[in-house]
Amino acid sequence: MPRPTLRPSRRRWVAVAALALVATLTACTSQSSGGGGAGGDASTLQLQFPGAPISLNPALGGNGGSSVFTMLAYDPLIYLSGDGDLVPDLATSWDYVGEGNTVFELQLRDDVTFSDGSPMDADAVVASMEYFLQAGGSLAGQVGDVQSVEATDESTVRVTYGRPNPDAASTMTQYFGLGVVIGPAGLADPDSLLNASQGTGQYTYDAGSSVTGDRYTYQRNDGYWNPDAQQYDTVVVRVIGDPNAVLSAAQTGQLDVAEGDTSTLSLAQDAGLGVVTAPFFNWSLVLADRAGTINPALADERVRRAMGYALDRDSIAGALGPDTFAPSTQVILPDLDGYVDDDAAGYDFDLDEAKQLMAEAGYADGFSMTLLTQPVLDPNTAISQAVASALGEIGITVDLQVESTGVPAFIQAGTSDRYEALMWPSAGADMAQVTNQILAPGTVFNPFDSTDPQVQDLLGQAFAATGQQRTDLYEQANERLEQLAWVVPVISTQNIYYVAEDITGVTASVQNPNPMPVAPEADLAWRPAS
Amino acid sequence: MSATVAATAATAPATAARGSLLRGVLATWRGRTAGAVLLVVVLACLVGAFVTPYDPLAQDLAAARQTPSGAHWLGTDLLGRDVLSRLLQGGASSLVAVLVAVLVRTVVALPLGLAAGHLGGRVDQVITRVVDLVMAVPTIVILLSVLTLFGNDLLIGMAVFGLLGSAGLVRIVRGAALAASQELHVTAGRLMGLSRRQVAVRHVLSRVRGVVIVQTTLFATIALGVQTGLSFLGLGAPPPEPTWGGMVGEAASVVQSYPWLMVPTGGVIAITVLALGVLGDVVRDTTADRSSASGGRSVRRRGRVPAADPGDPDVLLAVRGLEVAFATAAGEVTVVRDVDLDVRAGETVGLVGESGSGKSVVAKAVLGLLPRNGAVVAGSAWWRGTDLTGLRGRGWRGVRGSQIALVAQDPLRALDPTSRIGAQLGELVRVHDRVGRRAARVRVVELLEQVQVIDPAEVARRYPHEISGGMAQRVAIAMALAGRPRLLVADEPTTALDVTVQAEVLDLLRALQAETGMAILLVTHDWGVVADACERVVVLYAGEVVERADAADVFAGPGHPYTRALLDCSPDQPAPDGTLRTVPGTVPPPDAWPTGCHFAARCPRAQDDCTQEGIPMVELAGSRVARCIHPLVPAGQPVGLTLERSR
Amino acid sequence: MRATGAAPLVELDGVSVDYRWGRRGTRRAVDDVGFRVEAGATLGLVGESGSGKSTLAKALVGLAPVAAGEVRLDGVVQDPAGRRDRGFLRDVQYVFQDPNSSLNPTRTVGWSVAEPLLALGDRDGRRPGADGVRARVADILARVGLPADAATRYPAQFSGGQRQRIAIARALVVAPRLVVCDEVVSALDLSVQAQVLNLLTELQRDLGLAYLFISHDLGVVEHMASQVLVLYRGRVMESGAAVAVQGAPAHPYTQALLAAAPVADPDRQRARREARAARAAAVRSAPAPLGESCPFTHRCLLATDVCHEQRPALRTSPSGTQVTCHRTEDAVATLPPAVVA
Amino acid sequence: MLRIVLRRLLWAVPLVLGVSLVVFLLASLVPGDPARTILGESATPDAVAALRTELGLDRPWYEQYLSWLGGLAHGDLGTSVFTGEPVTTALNSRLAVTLALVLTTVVVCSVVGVAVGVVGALRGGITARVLDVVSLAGIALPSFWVALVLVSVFAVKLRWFPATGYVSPDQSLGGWASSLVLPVVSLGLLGVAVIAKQTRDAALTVLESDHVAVLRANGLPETRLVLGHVLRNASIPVVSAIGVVFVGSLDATVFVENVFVLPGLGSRATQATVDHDVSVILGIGVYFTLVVVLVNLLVDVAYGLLDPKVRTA
Repeated sequence: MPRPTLRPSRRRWVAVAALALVATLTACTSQSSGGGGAGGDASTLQLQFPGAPISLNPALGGNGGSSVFTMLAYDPLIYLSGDGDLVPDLATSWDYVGEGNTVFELQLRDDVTFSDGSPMDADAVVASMEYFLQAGGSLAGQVGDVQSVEATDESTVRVTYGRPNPDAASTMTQYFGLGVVIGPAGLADPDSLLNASQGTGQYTYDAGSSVTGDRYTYQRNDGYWNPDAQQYDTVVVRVIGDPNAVLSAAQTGQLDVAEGDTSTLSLAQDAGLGVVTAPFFNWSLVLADRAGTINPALADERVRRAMGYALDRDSIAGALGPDTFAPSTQVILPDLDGYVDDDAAGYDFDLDEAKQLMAEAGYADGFSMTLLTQPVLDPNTAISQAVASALGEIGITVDLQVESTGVPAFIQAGTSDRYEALMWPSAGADMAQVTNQILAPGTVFNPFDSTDPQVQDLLGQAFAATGQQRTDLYEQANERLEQLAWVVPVISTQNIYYVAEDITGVTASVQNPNPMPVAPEADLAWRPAS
Repeated sequence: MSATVAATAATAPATAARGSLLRGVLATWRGRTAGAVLLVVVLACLVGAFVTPYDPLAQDLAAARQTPSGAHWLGTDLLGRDVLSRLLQGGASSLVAVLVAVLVRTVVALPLGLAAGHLGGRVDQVITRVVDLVMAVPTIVILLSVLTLFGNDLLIGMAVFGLLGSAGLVRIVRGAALAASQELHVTAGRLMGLSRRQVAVRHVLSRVRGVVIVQTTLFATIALGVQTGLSFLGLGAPPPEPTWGGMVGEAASVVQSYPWLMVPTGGVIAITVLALGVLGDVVRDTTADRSSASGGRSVRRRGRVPAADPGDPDVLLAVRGLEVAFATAAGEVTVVRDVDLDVRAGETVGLVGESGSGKSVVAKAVLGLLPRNGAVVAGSAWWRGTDLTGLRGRGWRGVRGSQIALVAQDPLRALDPTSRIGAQLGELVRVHDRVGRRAARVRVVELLEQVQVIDPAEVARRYPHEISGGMAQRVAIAMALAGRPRLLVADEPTTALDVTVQAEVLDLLRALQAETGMAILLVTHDWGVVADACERVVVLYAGEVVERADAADVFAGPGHPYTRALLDCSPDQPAPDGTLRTVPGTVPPPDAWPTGCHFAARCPRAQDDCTQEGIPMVELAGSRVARCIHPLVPAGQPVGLTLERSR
Repeated sequence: MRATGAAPLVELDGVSVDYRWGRRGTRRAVDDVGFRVEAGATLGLVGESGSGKSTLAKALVGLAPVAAGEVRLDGVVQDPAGRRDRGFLRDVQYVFQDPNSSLNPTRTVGWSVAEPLLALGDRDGRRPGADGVRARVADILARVGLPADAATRYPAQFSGGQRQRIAIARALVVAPRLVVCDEVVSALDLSVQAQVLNLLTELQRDLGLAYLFISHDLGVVEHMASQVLVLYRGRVMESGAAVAVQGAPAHPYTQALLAAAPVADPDRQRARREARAARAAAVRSAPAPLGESCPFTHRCLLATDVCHEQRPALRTSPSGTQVTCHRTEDAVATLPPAVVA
Repeated sequence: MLRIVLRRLLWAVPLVLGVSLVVFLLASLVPGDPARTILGESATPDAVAALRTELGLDRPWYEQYLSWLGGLAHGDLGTSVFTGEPVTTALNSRLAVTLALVLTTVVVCSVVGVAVGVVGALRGGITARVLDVVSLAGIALPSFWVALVLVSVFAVKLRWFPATGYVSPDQSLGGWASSLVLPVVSLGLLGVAVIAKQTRDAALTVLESDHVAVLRANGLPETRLVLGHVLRNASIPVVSAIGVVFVGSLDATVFVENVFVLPGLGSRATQATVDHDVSVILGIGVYFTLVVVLVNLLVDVAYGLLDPKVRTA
C-alpha cells in the first residue's frame, strides 16, 4: 500500500513564482546585513536554490534568485551588486543620450572573449539582445519598449525605446536576459545552451557533472577576463526546496550559502550560521473589480480605502512571522525611490476610520466578497486568512477561494475576470517596476484593465525625468495610488540567506534582495573569508 | 474422516462465538480500549462542533502561538485560533473524508472480489486482469495529477485514492471468497436453489467480513496519513475550514519555531491511527481462530509438582500424575489430569478415547510438543531416569527422534510441502547418524525400503503432494525411524487413511516392531485398530484415565462402564431392536468437569457416591485397573500406581 | 407423499462424470454407473477416497455436470448440465460430511435451518410467513433432538454431533423425499456416530424418507442400507442387497475392503489379518491407467490377462449380487471365512 | 515457469498502454498550461498560443497521445518541455538512484523484518507485544516526521551521515552507503513493520503445523527447523509482503527523495507535476509501471521457487 506522505517543495513553487513576479532592482545604494566567517575549502562553492532553473538559456530563463544558474556562466553588461549598486561589467559605462530617457548607450569592454574564443564586441551584443527580444522568454516584456538595438561602433551599443524608460540600466543587469550576453555559437544553436554555456562568465556549465533538477555544476573559466575576481574552481548549485532540508544541509556544511526560511531562521542563528536578509515581497490585497462589475461595493473608493484601514498589520506580521515580517502600508517598500517617508502617508490601522468610510459609502452593515488566494506563496494561506478575518471586523464577509493547484492556475483564475479580489505579492526595486507590475492590464493585479489618467500622467512624466524631480513625481503617484486603493498593501516579507562561517561578501538589500555569488570585482563577490 | 477436532478441542475450548464478531472483539481488553478510543474521537468530533468553546475560525492574533492554558486547553495556532475547537471541527471533515475513501474502496472492491472469487472462470479472469492493471498504476503519479485536477476537493481525492486502493482489496477479498467458496455451507446454498449472487451475498460475504474489516482499518489509517500528506502538497481542504491534515501541515511548517502545535495535531491523528490499528489486530485475531496470533497467553508453570520416578527397569516410559492445562480467554483450564501410564520395551499400548478425552494432549506432552498456551502443570513423564516434562530446548537432543519418535495423524500434512521427501528424510538421517550427504542418501533409500516403499529412489525425489496418502504415511514412518527410536508415538496414524491402506500401515508397524523391537504408543479412537495392534489399552475419558488393562481383557469384558459403552457403540453390534447402542449425553468440556466421576452423568450404573469426591483407580479382576467404584467386574484394592504419586 | 407411479423415486442410468484435469484435459471420475432408490429405501454407496461416490451424489443433485447417462426423479430426466428446479431441490436434500463447514459460522442456527425453507418455499411452492417459519424451525430442531434455544445460538456453540443434527434439521425442513447423506458420521466420535445413525433411522421410519447413504465404512453402510453399491475408481464393482454384499462378497475388491476393515475383537481381527496376509502377499503395483481393463487388476490376486484386456460387464455373481468381475466365481470360491465371519 | 514469466512480460504491454493513457488524460486535464508556466505571468496570450503550437499542445489530446505512443514504440519517451532534455536521458540516472534507494530499503526491510518476525514468533509473550507496538508505531509515525528526527539527530547533531544528497557508488562506495542510510531508515520503518508482522503470522501458522511438530519430534534441531522449514514455508506470504513493500516504497520515494534531496524519480515526479511537464510525468509513469511489473514478476518467480506445487502445476 503506498503511503504518500510526500511533500513536494513548497519552496520550489516560490522559486517558480518568483520568476513570474519580475522582481527587480535599480541603481541606488543602501544598507544590508552581512555574514562572514573564516577558513574552509576554497576550491568549491556550494550553493542552493529552491527550484530547478526554467532554462539554462539566459534568454528563456527566469530572473530573481534563479539568475544564479546563468549568472555563473554569463556576464551581464551591468552588474547589480548585493548592495544594489550598478557596477560596470561587460559595459564600462552607460548613459542616456539626450533628454526623455528614450535612447541609451553602453560602452563595451574590448578585451573579452566568449568561452569558445570568439570576441565579445558590439555586434555580438546586438545579436544577443535581438535574439533575446525575439526568443519569447518570460522577461522580454519587462525590459521596456525596445524599438531598436544597434552597434554604433565596435564597442558601443545603442538601445532606442519607444517610450521613456527610466530603468534602462537596470534592465541591462543579470536579472534581465537583455543584458546577459550569449555568444554567437549559442545563438546559432540555442538548444545547445541547455548542455553547454556560451558566455563570457567566470565559470562554464559542466553538464557531465550535473543532474537536471538536482545539481548544477560549473567549472572555472580559464579564459575569463578578470581572473582576480574568480574565487573558486568549481561552483555547485543544488536544488533543495524543503526549508528543513536546507537548514540541515547548511548546518552540516553541505551548503556554503543557502536560501533560508522564516520557519528555520532562529534555529539557523542558534546553529551559528550567518544570516543575511532583505525585504522582498510586498503582500497586497488586490481589489481588482474597481468598476464594480462583479461586486458593486468595490466600485466605491471609500469601501476600498476602508479595507486599507481595517488591517491590523502589526498583529498580522507579529503572529505570522515575528522575526521577518513587517507591516506594509504603501505599494512600495521603505527605502525605495517613491516611498513617502511621512507618518501621515500609508494605510495605518484605524478601525474607526474604516467603519466611518464604510458607513459613508452606505455599507455600514457590510457586504460579502470573494477573495482568491493560493497556498503556495502564502503557506497555509495564513496571510489571506488573517486579512479575511480582519475584514470581518468592518462587516465584510470574506469567502476565501483557495486555488490549490499551483501558481499558474491561480494566475489563470485571477486573470479570468471571475474574482473581485485577490491576495498576491508585488516586488520591485523602484516605482517604475512596482507600477509596471501593479498597473499592467490583464495581470492578476489588474485583470479588469483599470486605468487612472492621473496616475498615468504622473508616471509618464516621471519616466522621462531624472533625479529629485522623478522622485517627487513617484511619490505623488504613490499617494494617488493610496487614494485609489486598488491595491492595499498588507505586510512585507524577507528574502533570507544562511551563510557559512567561512564565506564572506554576501550582502543583500531591498534594492537587490537576490544577490549573486560572482561579481566583476573580487570585493563584491562571495569569497572565502581569510 | 478426521479427528483433528480432538486435537484442537483441547487447545481452544469455547472459542468466542465466531458468529458475533463484535462480541468477540469486545471480549478483549485491547478491543474494548481501541473501540472506546475511536468512539470517543468520533463522538467528540460529531458533537464537538456544537460545544466548542471558541469559533474554530475566530482569530485572535494577539494570542497566537500559545501553549496550553486554562483558556485554550490545547493552545492556539498561528492565527491565535483555539486548537481544541479546530481539532474537533476538523475531525468531522477529516473522518468523513476517510469514510469516503474507505467506502469507495469497499463498495468497489467487495462485489468485484466476491464475483472473482466466487464465480471464477471468465469473470475471475477479467477482474484479475483489471486488478493487475490498477495495481501497476503508480498511485502517486495519479494522485498528484488528480489532486491538482480537482484541487480543493479533498473528497474527490480521497475517493480516487479509495478507487486505486480497491485493487488490493479485490485481491484479498477474492482470495477469501475463493477459500469461503470451498466451504460446504456455500455448496449447501446452491442446493437451496439460491442464485450464485444470492449465495455470494448470503454466505460468502459473511465469511470475508473479518478480512475486509482488518483491511479496512489498515486502509483507514493510510487514508488518514494520505490526508496529512495532501496538506503538505497544499491540496487539503481549503482554509480556513480546519482539517486534521491541514493542521498538521501548518504545524509542520513551523515545527522548528513553534513545536508545540505538532503535539495536539499529530497526537489526535496518531491516537486515531493507533486505535484503528489495534482494532484491526483484534479483529484479525478474533477471526483467525488462533490462540497465539496475538502473542498468546501462557500457563503459569511455577509450582509444578513433579512425580517420582517409579524406577522400573522394564518400563521405558512412565507417565505419572500428568496434569496439563491450557491458558484460554476464560483463564487456565485443565484438560488432562492424573494420568498414569507405562510403556514397556517392545509392546504396543493403545491410548483410546473420544474427542476431548485428552489422548493427543498426553502424547504431545510426552514429546514436549504442547502448543504455546499449554503446559504440564503437575506430574512427570519419566524416560529411563529423565523427566521429559522438565526438558527444554537442547535438553531434547538425544531424546527426540533417537529415543522417542512421532508419527502424526494426517500423513500429507506431516510432511513439509516445500521440500523433497529425500531431503526431509536425509536431514533427519544426517542429524541422527552424523553422516554426510552421500551416506545419508544411502540410508534414506534403506529407510524407504524398510517401510516397504517400492521405488525408494524415485519416491525420494518427489514432493509430498506428488504421492498418495498411504505412501505419505510410509514416508512419515520412515522419518520416525530415522533415529532408530525405542518408542514410537503414533498419534492416530491411520485415521486419515482408507481402510485398505490402514490395514497395510498397521501391518507395516507390526513388521517394524518385530524387526526393531521398538515400543509403540498408539493413540486411536478405533477399537478395531486397538484389536489389531495393541497388547495393552489405556482408555481416557474427559481428561482422565478411566481404565487400563490388557487388550484381551478389555475386549473380553471391560471394568469401566464407559469402556463398555464405547465398545457397544459399534455399528457391528446393534441392539436386538436393530438400533445402535448409544451413550446418552455429551462429554463434559474441560472447564465443566463435575466433581467425582467425570462419566457419572451418562453412566447407567451411577450412584450418589460417584459424584461425591474424586474417584481413585481401582484394581479389578485380571489386568484391569479402572477409575470406578461400581465397576462391571469385581473390584480389588486401589492400585499402587496412583498412590505412589508424590503429591 | 406424492403418487409416484411405476418410476422409482430417483434413478441414475449409465452416468459418467468428468472433471477437469490440467489445462485442457478431463478425467473420468464416475464411469457408467447406474442405481435407483425407491421411496422410503436406503441405498448405500461404498468406496475408498477417490472412488467417485461423492461425485456421483453431486451429479444427482446437479453440483457436477453429467457427461453421459441420465438422472431421473420420478422418471423425469434432469438437466445434465446440473440445473435443478425447486421441486427437485425440495425433494432431494443433501447433508455433508463436515458439520463445521456446512453451517455458516456467522449465522444463527435458526437462520441456517430456515434458509432452505425461505429459498425453496413449501410443498405448495409458497413461502410460509415469519411465524410459520419460526414454528417449523423449532419443530424440526426438536425433532432432531436439539434444545429449544438452539435456534438463537451459533454453530460454534455446539459440539460436532449437535452440528450434524443441525445440518440434518436443515435438510429436513423442506420435507424432502430423499436425503443424500454424504459421509455424515465420518467426522464423529463413535458414541456420537451411533446417536446420529439412530436418529437417521428413526427419521426414516417416521417420515418415510429415502436415503442415499455414502460412506467409506462398510459396517456403517450395512447397518443403514438395504441395498449397497460398491465403487472403485469411478466404476461399479459390486451391488446388491447389503446382507449379500457383506455376507458373501463376490468381487475381489469388496472382499479386500471387508478384509481390511478392522473389527473390535482381537481374535477375529487376528484371523482376518492372517487371511489378508495370505492373499495379498505383495500385490502392490502402480494402478494401471483406466481403460479397457478392470480397474482393480493391479491389486487383485486373481487377475489374469483377460482382466487386463477386457472391461468386465455387470453380471450376477454366484452369491446373487451384481458384480463386474471376470473371475467372480473363483473369488467366491476362495473367500476365507475369516473375512465375512 | 517460463510460461509464467513470458505471460507476465507480455502483460506489461497493455499495462503500460493503460497506465500511460490514464496518466496522459489526467495530466492533460489538469488546469494550467506549460506554456503559461514557461512564459510567466506577464506573457501575452499570443506568445502563449505561439508556444503552445510550438510544443504541440494545441493538438487534440488523442493526437498528442498517439504521437507519444509512436515515439514509445521506438523507445523514445519524448522531450521535457522545460529542460529540453530527452525524457529517457533525464530519467535514466534518476531511475538508478530510486532503485538504489528502494532496493536497499527492501533488502534491509526484508532482513530485519524477517529476523524480527521470526524472533517474535518463536518467543511470543512480551516480545510479540513489543513487536505489535513497534509495528503500530511504524504505521502511525509519519515518515516525514521520522526523517526530520533522523536528520536532526544523526546528521546535524552527531554528523554521522550527510543530511542531504546522493553520492553515486562509482564516486565513493562508502559515501554512497552513508548517503543512503537515513533515507533507507525513514523509508523502511513501515516496511519493517509490515514484513515483521507478516513473517510472524506466517511463521506462527507454520510452527503450529503438523510437519514442524513431526520434524521437531523426530529430532531435527531447532535452528535447522526454523531456517530450513519454518522460514521456507512462511516465505510465500512474506514474499507477497515484500512485493507490497517494494511498491509502497517506490511510491514513498516521492516524499523521502524530497526531504533528503535525492535526485531520483520521486522528486522529479513532484517537479514534473508542478510544471505540468506531461512527457516527464508519462515517462515516470512508464518507469514506475515497468518496475512494478518486474517486481510482480519476481514475486511470481519466487512463488515458483518456494512452492513446488506452483512449479509443478
